[in-house]
Amino acid sequence: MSDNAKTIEALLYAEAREFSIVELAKLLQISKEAVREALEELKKSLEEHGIVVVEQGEAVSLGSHPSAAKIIESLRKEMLSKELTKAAAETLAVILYHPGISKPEIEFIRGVNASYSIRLLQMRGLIEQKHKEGDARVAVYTATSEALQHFGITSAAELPEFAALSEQLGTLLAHDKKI
Amino acid sequence: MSDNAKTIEALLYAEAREFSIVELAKLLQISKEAVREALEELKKSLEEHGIVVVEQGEAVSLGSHPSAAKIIESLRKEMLSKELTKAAAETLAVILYHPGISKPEIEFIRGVNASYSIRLLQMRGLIEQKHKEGDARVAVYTATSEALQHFGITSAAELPEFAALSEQLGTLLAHDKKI
Amino acid sequence: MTDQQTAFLVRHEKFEGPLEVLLELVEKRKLFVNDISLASVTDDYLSYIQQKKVPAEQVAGFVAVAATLILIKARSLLPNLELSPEEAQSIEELEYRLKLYQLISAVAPKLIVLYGKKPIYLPRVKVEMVVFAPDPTLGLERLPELIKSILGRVPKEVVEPKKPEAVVYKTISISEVLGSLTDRIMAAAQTTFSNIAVASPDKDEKSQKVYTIVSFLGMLELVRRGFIDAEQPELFEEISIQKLEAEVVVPDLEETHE
Repeated sequence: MSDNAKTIEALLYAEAREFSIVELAKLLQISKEAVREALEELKKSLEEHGIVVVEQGEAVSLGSHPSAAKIIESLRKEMLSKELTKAAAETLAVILYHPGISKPEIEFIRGVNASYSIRLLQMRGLIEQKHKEGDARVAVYTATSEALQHFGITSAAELPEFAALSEQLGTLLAHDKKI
Repeated sequence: MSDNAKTIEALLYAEAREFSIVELAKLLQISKEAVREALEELKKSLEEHGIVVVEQGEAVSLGSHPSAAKIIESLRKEMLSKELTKAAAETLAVILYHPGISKPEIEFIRGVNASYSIRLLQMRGLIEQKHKEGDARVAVYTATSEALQHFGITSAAELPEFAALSEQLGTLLAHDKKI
Repeated sequence: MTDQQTAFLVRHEKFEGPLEVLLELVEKRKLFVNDISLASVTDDYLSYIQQKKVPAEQVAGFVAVAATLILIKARSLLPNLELSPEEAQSIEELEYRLKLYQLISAVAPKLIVLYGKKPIYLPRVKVEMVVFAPDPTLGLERLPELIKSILGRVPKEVVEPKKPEAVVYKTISISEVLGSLTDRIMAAAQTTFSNIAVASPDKDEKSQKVYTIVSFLGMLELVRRGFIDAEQPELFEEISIQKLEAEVVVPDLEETHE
């Protein structure tokens, strides 16, 4: 493994939190491109391991392999919440399959006020609010790495029917803007 | 990597503590001999990595590779010297105005996950974790006496507008419990 | 988060939303989402609104969807009905909103099943080596502002929940509108549409639009049942209405599909 990949792995392990690509680039004094390359290398070399690289948007973290979930759960007193209501699941789905969506857009799709679902998902650490690129006044939502972890996946692309569904959502929402 | 080695790696990673060979054997329901074999395998496959297997007598844990020690140390120093993020400052304020508050309560009030802020404030010695009176399983947080001293006060009651603001926070939480 | 907190937040969303109800009606009939299927479930939808008490905060959403459905139904009853660009747009919009919602509501159950089954665990939080390191820029005087900004962000409903018994339910009574429409037709053997269209009790333009559309649908329903004859000499001109029979039965939407 390259020194960069090794250092990133050690850093992610020791700090036990997620890092952004930009943060890693600054710390290692390398380009973002070099960070991405190192991450690809790390992912490959961890393929057969009990540790996985979780990538969500620009955030990277390490987690335990889903196959060990049962045995880890047996040791933890603090249980992960295992229930998603229909309303929460639908709101989370919209945000997972169309990252960077705003509250009015979520409400447009679901036809109901989304304040409560959004707050609930935020409190559970499953989504976070960000400023829209190009227009900081608009709040938009993206899913967190924690959300992916709950589903036992290492990137959004592993969600059910991700490619087809995110494309369909994108097309239909773009249509909305034309009107 | 074998399933046993994978599970042990995941377990050591997620729990972030030492395990004895006996404990691992019990958890995986395999012989001590099989645990030792799996550990040898794990060590080998981590040879080129940023994470290492640390063995002390009968105790095993994971650690970060010494080559990354410098960057981790500088990161921690920087973390300690930087201004608090808005999230961390708000979390500290909530704990100051409502001593003995739990993590879910902080998350309910702020509407976002508080894990990272709490950890940061703990590492900076501004808050400490205690057990809730009457229910030792619940972890609650209070500001440290050093933090109060830093603000030039001897008790939370001396905080500006303490009575009014702590009452408003209390109402918010009490209302939550009524439902 | 405690169970109570979750329960509280979720309770507000328990009531089915307007699109949810509409999609259920379309899917119950195993139809694709298009204007034909929407026209065919219009009566069911209106009847749903009549039977279920729609929470006050959702009335606007249900009325907007109902108004569009009525428009779709009216167009299907009167093929040469000219729609304004806004009306055509609202029909198109409802169709693709429903298609969007259909995609999401199909994937959501899969996420519910996947959630928490085999999670990836983050390592336990380690708090090793505590070093006292306050933030010199965070002074005592800033603390009240921080608390106030947090309190200001809490959604109002979370601070002042409506007690269940105090919730004011407002229902849109389509049959009331139709009943009043029929009464007026009875009173004037010959009249015009603008004379009989029911005035909205709320004086705003939006709600009057809904009432006019509902009145119009009611009139179409009466034409379809052979109680009246309507005539519009030119596009956008006044529609004249002629009573055909002495007895007019108030059309009851609930009756038409049950």
